[in-house]
Amino acid sequence: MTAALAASLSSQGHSFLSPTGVEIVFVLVGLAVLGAAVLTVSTSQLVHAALWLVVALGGLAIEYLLLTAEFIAWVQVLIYLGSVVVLVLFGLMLTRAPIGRSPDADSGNRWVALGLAVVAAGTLVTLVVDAFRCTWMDLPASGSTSVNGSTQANGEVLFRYWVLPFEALSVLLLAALVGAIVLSRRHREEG
Amino acid sequence: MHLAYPAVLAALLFCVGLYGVLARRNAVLMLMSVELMLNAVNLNLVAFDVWLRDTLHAGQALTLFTITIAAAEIGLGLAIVLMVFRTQGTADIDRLRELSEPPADGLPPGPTGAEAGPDDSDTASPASPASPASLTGSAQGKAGAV
Amino acid sequence: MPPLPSGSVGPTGHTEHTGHTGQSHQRGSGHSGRSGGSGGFPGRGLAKGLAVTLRTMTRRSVTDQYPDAQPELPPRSRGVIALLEENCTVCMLCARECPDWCIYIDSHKETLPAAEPNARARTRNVLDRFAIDFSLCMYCGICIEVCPFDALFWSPEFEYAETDILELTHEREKLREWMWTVPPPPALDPAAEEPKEIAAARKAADKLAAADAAAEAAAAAAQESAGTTPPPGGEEPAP
Amino acid sequence: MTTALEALLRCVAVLVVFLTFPLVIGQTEHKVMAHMQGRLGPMYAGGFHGWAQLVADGVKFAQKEDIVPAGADRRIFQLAPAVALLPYLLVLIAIPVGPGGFVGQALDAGLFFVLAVMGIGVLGSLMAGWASANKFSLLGGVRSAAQLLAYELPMLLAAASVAMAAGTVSLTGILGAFHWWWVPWQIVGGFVFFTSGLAELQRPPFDMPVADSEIIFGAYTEYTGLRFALFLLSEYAGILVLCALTAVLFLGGWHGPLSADLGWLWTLLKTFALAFVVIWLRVTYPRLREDQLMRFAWTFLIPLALAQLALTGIVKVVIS
Repeated sequence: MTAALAASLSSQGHSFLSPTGVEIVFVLVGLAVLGAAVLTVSTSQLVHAALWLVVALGGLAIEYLLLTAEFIAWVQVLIYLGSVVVLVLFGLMLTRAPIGRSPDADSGNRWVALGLAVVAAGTLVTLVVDAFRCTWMDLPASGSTSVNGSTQANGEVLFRYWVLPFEALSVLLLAALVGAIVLSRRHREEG
Repeated sequence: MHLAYPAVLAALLFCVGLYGVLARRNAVLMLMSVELMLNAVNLNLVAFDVWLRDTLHAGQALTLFTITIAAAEIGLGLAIVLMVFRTQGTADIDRLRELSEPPADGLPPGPTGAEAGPDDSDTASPASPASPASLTGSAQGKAGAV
Repeated sequence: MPPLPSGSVGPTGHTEHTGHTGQSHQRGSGHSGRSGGSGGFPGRGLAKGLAVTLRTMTRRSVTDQYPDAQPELPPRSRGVIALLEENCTVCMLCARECPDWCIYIDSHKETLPAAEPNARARTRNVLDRFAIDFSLCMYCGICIEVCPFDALFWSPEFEYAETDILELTHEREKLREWMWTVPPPPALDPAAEEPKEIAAARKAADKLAAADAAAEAAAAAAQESAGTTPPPGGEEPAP
Repeated sequence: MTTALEALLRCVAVLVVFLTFPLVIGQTEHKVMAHMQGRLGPMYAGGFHGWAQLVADGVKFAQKEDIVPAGADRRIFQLAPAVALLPYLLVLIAIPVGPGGFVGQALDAGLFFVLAVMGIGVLGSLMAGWASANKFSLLGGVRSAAQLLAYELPMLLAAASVAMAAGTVSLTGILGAFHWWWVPWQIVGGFVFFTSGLAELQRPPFDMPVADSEIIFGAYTEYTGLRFALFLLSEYAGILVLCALTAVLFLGGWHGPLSADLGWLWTLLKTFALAFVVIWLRVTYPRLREDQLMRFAWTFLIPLALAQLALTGIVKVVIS
């Protein structure tokens, strides 16, 4: 299978069998991300799951860097690692996550879920490989300021063409803020 | 770089998240799985943006939006989970059944009602020492009113 | 304690702080940092606190580098209790008054041969052991107060730490050695009244002198009146 | 080859700075704090005014037994100090010291990078607090998480104000665009940034997460020996990073007389002056109560930061 794939691709300029350095790093980090993600959803120690999530999200930030989306990568670190995971850990601690295994982390339908996930993964991967196996993307040389993932490029595009969604997003954030405050306030008055 | 690498990684990551959402019972863990799925989408968006060399950077802009929405989602989600935990004493999705429909044959659900599924009653009653009896009483009352 | 100006400023700064947080607590406003102080611009109390610490930093510190520099102790420091053995009569008052019973005294009686052929032989207490357990002593000084013969003194010596608690029971040799560190009694205040002992002695001397003078005058008068024998009251009674 | 060598050299330089400057700040804290309280501070270690006190402390910490509580989550407990310490090392790489490439690694999104990575440090105290299996530690961890989330916002807003004024998020770019009148213009933002940075570092008077009178030492209660020393080191490295960042963003970094030759000296001078202020505040002010702390962030610092942002925008529009 792999040999046939390689043969079919050898006519192209870029073979899967002679990967570039970026590709090797990407695959290695990708494996780490995937492993961390699997541990996130499978470990029965709640806080460990959150910490594996940190590894997975941090690895994804590295993947973004490899894809020359520098700005996105730092936003990922800032929002996900700095805030979302801290919030999740906060939530886990407030819901009294125990040290050690909690046997009821997984529900009874985990085998169904596993089957579904495997089927979905098989379908998606087949589809994606079939569709994009010959597609090559040129990564711009990193370091130059005009690469497409730089802060400047993102800022210009964001505030020139995407202003309306941006503003809508700010309204959404405000709504979320108000919602969170209301949710926690009402409880305090009751109890 | 071959587009297949990020695309496959994103697909696998999405499926891992999918498994997590379906298989987890703790609400916070479910939220974490949702984050994984969102991140898979983000990775796809970034990769395709780089591939297409979009002059509008739609992919990256959308990724920013997704990240923002994810932050809002986790904030609200955790607020809800915490409130549920405070009122019900658990963050276990399977036990939060107060609003579930009464069984199909129209009988009022009681503690002896096996119609709700054998594993609900035996997970709910012994494993929820924090939830007082009045809670189940109110649940019955609500279900009866419905 | 040397006069420390910061010591006088510090408490005011501190009280202002506490008053200030109390104020913010009353109002329920959280800007405890900013609004506050007693009048003036907002944050005046905060600035004052900063000024106090900065001023203190520029002053010389008051720390004595103790093992290098010996501390200057006040004249009545209660360091350790010294024993002037020669004055001790083994009356046991100190041991009896000691609240925590940390004074150990052993003695035996000794018979002195009669000084005169007709007199009786006298007995006298001889001190065998005088020890103070400083692991028990609480430095109340009652033993020194009650000693009727001035055998116990406060010594300012304080470096007698030991590595074993049992070694803190010091025997009379050690207590006698500490006697050398006892400072002379401090000079009296110029305006103070005379010490009781001196006043009593002076009164006695004055009386004696007066009696002498009276006797002399009487003798002279008697001589003048040709009486040859002195009056029987001429012998001065002891006061 | 030469570029690799140069990169290695820069990394080593950053590492050396990371390992020595926090000690300098720590020793300064010993002495300044002592003198502000009318004491002398350490006088013996090393001979001259106790200059080697922290080295001696390090030796002492290294000799101590490394204890992990029986009920603790071993792996996470042991990992936490590294997680707390490493972000500051990474941040130091991106801080420009002098003009002309006197920086570990000039990043395009330097400001973003610095703020993002600094936010990770709190994961260390969260992990430590949870894994210690101790209620005081857990309370300390939860408190530090709440404090970080509350103070991250004003800090980011204040930094955004500077980025807006300079029109770039690159730290070297911000310094390149700096003019002296930025200092009065951004002074409120600087105050907000510095104050919330102090709160993120859990320095007094914002040290509720380690309030010894209530929760012993917060998340670090169970730590001993070298791991505890790493937490301490991360606190002082945090002071260094915060002061250097404030100097770069709000006080003009290397700008000053003779900045072409002595730019690095100016940066260091400003950094250490700010570090002195950190110590000064610690000595002067009592600890805030937990609710005061939160209210201070949400009702005072954030509006202030927003006002600074508005002011920056207005001035920017007027002068362009």
